[in-house]
Amino acid sequence: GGSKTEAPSGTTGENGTSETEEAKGDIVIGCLQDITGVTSTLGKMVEEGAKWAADEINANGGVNGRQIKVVTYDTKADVQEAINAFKRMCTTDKVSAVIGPPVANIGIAIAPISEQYNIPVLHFAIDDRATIKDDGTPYKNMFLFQPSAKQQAAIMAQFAVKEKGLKKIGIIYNQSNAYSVSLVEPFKKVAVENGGQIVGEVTYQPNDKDFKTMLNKLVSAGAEAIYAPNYTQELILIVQQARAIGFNGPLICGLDACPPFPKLCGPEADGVIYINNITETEPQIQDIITAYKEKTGNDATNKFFLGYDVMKIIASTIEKVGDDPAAIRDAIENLTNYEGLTGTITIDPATHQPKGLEMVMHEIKNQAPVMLKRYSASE
Amino acid sequence: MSLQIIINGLALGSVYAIIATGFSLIFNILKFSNFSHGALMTLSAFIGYFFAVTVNSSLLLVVAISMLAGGLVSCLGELVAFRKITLSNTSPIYFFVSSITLGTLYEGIVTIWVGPNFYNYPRFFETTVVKLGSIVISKSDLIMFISSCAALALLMLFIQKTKFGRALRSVSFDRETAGLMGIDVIRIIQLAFFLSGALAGLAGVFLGINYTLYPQLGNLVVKGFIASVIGGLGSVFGAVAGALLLGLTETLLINFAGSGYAPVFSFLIMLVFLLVRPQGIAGSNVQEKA
Amino acid sequence: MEFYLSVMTFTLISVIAVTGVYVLTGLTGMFSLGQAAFMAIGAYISGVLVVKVGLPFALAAIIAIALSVLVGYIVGLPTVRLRRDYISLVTLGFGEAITALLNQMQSITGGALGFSGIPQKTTFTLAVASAAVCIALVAYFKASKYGRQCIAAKSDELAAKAMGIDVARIKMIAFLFSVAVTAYAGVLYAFYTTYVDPGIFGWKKSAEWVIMVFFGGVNSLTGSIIGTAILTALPEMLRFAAEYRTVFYSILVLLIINFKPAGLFGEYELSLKSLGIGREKKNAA
Amino acid sequence: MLKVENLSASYGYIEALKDVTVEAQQGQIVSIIGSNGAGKTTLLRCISGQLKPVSGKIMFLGEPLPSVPHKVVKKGVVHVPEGRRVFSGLTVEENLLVGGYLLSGKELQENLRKNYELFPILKDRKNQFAGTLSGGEQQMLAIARGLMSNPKLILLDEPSLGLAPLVVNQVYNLIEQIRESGVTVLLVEQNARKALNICDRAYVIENGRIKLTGTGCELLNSEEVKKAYLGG
Amino acid sequence: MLLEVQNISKSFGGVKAIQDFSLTADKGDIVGIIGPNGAGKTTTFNVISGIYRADQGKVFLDGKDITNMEQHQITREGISRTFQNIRLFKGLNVMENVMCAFDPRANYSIFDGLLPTPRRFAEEKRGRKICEHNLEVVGLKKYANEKPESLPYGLQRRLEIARALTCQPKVLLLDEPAAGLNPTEVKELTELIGRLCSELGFAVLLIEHRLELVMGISHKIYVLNFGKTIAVGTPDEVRSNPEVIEAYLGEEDAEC
Ligand SMILES: Nc1ncnc2c1ncn2[C@@H]1O[C@H](COP(=O)(O)OP(=O)(O)OP(=O)(O)O)[C@@H](O)[C@H]1O
Ligand SMILES: Nc1ncnc2c1ncn2[C@@H]1O[C@H](COP(=O)(O)OP(=O)(O)OP(=O)(O)O)[C@@H](O)[C@H]1O
Ligand SMILES: CC(C)C[C@H](N)C(=O)O
Ligand SMILES: [Mg+2]
Ligand SMILES: [Mg+2]
Repeated sequence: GGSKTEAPSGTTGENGTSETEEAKGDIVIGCLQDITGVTSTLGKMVEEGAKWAADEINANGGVNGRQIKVVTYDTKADVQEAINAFKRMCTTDKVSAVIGPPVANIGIAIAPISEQYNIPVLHFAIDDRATIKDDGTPYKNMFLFQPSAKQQAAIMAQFAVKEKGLKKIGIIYNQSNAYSVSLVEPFKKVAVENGGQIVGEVTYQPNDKDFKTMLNKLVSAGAEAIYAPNYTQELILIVQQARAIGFNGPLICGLDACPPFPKLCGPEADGVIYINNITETEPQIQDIITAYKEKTGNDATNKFFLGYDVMKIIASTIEKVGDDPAAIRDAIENLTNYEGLTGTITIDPATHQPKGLEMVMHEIKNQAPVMLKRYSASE
Repeated sequence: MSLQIIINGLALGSVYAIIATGFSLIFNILKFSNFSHGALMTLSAFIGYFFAVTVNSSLLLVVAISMLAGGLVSCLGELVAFRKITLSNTSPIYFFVSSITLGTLYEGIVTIWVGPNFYNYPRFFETTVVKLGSIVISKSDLIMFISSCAALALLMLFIQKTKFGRALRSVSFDRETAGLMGIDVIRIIQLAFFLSGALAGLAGVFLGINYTLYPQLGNLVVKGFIASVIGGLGSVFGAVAGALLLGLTETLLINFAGSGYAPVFSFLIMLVFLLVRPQGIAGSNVQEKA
Repeated sequence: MEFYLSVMTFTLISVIAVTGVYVLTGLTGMFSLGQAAFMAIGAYISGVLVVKVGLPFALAAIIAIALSVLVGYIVGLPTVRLRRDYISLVTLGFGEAITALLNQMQSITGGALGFSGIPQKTTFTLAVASAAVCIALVAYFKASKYGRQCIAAKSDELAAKAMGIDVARIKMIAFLFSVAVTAYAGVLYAFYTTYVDPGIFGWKKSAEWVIMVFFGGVNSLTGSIIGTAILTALPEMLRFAAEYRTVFYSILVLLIINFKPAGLFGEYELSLKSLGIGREKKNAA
Repeated sequence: MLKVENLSASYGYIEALKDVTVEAQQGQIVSIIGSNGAGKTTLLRCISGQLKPVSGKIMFLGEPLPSVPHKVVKKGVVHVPEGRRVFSGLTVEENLLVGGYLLSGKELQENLRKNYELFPILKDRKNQFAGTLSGGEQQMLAIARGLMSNPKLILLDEPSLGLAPLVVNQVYNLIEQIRESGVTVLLVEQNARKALNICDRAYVIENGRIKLTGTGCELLNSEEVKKAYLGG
Repeated sequence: MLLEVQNISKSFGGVKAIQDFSLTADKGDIVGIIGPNGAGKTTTFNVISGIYRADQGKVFLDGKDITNMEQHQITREGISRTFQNIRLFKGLNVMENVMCAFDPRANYSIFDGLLPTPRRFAEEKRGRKICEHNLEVVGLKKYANEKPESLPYGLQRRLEIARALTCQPKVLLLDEPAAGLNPTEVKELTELIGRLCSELGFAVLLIEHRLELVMGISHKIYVLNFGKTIAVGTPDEVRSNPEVIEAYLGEEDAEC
């Protein structure tokens, strides 16, 4: 069905002609995602969400009468590919805005390069360095659209220690995965501040498939709960193997334990606590999930809604300020109280990160998520 | 506790072993490291998976289907990627390059076919672990260990004792002359590819059961490669021994040194091993004759 | 323009790395699956020296190359005496070890989060000049006694020894030369992307380079270079094909390897005559 | 029994055989002599199906021979290649068993016994890797391996190469024995004197063409042959 | 004495390939080594040239102990060889094959190897001259730019000799140089070896089954059987030795 990437045909033509045509023609939005690499689950979903939103907009007559066209380039989760693709979007395809990836490495690599173009990049790479420079000021074109790693980790830590009363926590994470790593330090800090104790910390490498030995180490160190901020494919193994060695306590996980994880993991998933941008049971979201499932046969995951919201934000911004990238950038920097599916979004001009965006803690019971508590990320 | 670690090590080793057998079989015959083996495992695991979820069949049937699929795809791969090279008798390095590319192709096909999602095999066993006192053994590990031993034993018997096995080995030394003995060389090579593909199918199903199924699952082939070199390239028995050793070492390293430095230690151990015993565990030390 | 320059710069950097691989694989018949790790070493050392120590770029580059060669020497020492198949294994293990180290040494390298903030020093011009120099060095090397001895050792080690060739030493020289060139490619890479992370230097990258060498022709430097240019630029041209891109790519490579096993260029050398070293006699006379 | 008619063959641009006609009757030894690069090996490779001729016909027992090596063996034609080509990593016995690939069970064991009788040294070395045999031992193994499949016609390419004089004599005795057992022999040799001595018919090949033909004795006494191939 | 081999032994598993073998050769000597197949002839060459380590015994060249040296060092000391199974370098042309034997002596550094320096060109020129000369000696000059594998067998053997000559040997080991040559070619080869030996003044050790060659030019012949030396002497002495006849030569058969 609609899963094929749109070809940028016609946009690669001579610059002069395409420019004048574009003024009246389609609005081109770049979408820089991993479509075939190791993180394609994430990238593909963002793209689908963005397209879904674009289709809705186009069906309703477009933006100021013009249609939105999404140009997706595959990064293969590779920095070099991503840089080339990004430059191509910005120079050859003349996009009005770029929807960036939810992958830290790519975000960090793109950030300094984005400085030379006046095109906003709306992304989800939660490592601070994808939005903020070493001197503490933000990259002028980079904008994060979900709570940062620090904020998410803080929420999880608070919830675990204060809400659930879990004091002794063991940590297992993929040392070669930037996302995984970025969620570890802030968690430790907040957990300890709130009276928790980190009883053990183990790491693993890309091709590791056997976590029993590592988990055993945590269990024998007395862990009541295990913090595992890892990608879904590894998370399944970790949870299953933790249960296999007889650990029955809660596992605290990041965004990756959201559906379809409970289904993939099976009964062992019960007792997993995780953070999410959305709650699937909300009616608005439920509608889209059903519609999307009907059309493609697939489940829309939380990344879908990130992509969806961002596309809508871009569209409404263009409606107000036109399709000049610089103008869009300025408007995005001052975005306030946009009511999206993932929460109420306000961008902090000082950090280019969202202020007070909500996250929701869930627990998996009987292989289904149960919403526990909403947190505002400003804490 | 330490016995548990050894059991875990052997369990991990048997995963590697099942990968290494098929891998080293091809090395045995055509003298190259077949890096498409990993992607082939993934591909046949997916075929098995879709069979399992649509037909709702027993494990045995799924394994059979996967093995058959793996074997057939492997033969097809031989035809498109290796046949020409075999016939033109060029150096094994070409096979190697071709195999990496073929692996990429398989992976690409899987990505297009199944999309970027994860899949999980349906549960075939009610209980997933066997408990012996304080020791826990996962059932699928146990089955995997047994089936890689069985596959190895059958394969060794086949290679060492049957006429096809002898033909296989003679083809590995000199294809042209093997033809002069009345051996249909292409058939024999296909046979080898079929067998190794079937082993890939077997490995794929178990990897799928034990782990999640996703397009890049085949990257694990690197472990099979390391195992078969430690075992002495081309010796199927050595490959299994090497795989168990590798699993054990990794587990011990993780336990005592931490996973972070495990690859560094593995590398150092490998260096020492190669210096002390460059022919591998099972390799015989035949001196080159001038 | 910007975009094309960027693609070409990356292509040139690959060309440099591949000339190193050519020396190792094309000339000497050794196979490294850890070559990209030397690129990583070059990239990280130079990056750290500039960003954290404040050395000037050129000095950092030289130190990075020198240290890579030293590491290469340590890895090569036990390896060059072994049977050839094992080199790919040792280098593979080495690559994994380096990646693990880079991930582990978070305080210096930034771990998996990557090392950012490297100033952009690599320009298109620098890349062109560097590639030209590296190609010339490799071409001269190939035409020298070293190149011949490499080919002899690749073709028949035992006979090469019987001609008085110190095969272990020749293999070491070729290995170190290729390490130096690859490390330099790493330096250029880091100072172009301004950000490096350990994930991009895995064995697949090394394997890709070997494929490029074979695609163009394992016996031809010209072929290796043009092969690299084609295979680096091709995915860019195939962008429209989205998911099908890798499939096209692999099929093309398979076709070439199967139907033109000597690669696009066979043994043809374009550069030799124009550089004037194919005809040493004339030059010297 | 074997009839090669107007055969031409080439390697790329190099024409190795031009219009060659050779014939062998049941139970004969037919020798082919000629200097290096004359095309002798090429002729045998065409017969055994390793090389597709450009033109010409190869008839065996009244039928054309297929040009696929393993099918040729099935028809009863075995080629013992130049330069031994033993399977270096198989043991001596395994080499012999591979030689009898098309046979099975009893017949195979019987042939194995017969060959060990002919070449006792191979029996002593039966569990040694063939690659470590001395040059001469390898040559014997190669011939024995060829005999394992009960051929009707055996093509021997320089069987005396690198053999001790005593063994050369033994090999020639053996070739005569092979003929006695009803097998036809096509013999390619540099050792022209020996070859001409035992053969029923001989061909001299030069630059890919048949230059002379006749019985062994005729050629032995021909001035031309003496000068070019017998060393004066 | 130029070359002295003292009581070397070598066995492989149970096979005693050579036992207690001794040999001496002086400048200008042509020493034949004959014996049945598997007698251990090639093994002696492999030991002398350093491919195998001797289990026992010593090898001296010009009074220097070379027994435990590396293969390439032994070659540089002055022993070079040809192979029973031709081993030329594929991927290099005829000229380059010969140049490889000069290269270890070529006097320029890696620095010159990477750049077009005058020293490099001078050395390359010197080497090329030596090699051209050696190719001419064996009659291969006009094939200088051919690929070795496209040469006929007999010429490949000559190329091996040219390559070995370029190592500037004091002792030249030839392992069955006449195998695969027809009688006329053997005659030419005999002449060539004789001429080289007297002109260049090195010692030649010659393994050969073609009696017309060994018997024709050897000054002294060693006969091996099952690794043991069963006779040493001039060609005529050896030819009439009954043990040699029984183990090796056999009876000459009648012609028709
Ligand atoms: N694979 C090949 N590629 C190209 N040319 C070849 C090939 N094999 C043989 N030739 C050429 O074909 C011609 C005939 O070769 P052939 O091997 O038949 O000679 P021969 O009579 O058997 O010689 P010898 O006594 O040396 O074995 C020679 O000129 C040789 O160089
Ligand atoms: N690497 C090895 N491993 C085991 N056995 C070996 C090895 N090299 C040689 N041999 C054995 O040593 C014996 C002597 O071999 P060698 O090659 O020296 O014989 P040769 O005298 O050269 O015979 P030919 O004239 O047939 O070449 C043979 O029986 C051979 O099988
Ligand atoms: C879950 C994601 C929003 C984070 C992403 N996986 C990263 O690598 O940064
Ligand atoms: Mg021949
Ligand atoms: Mg010998």
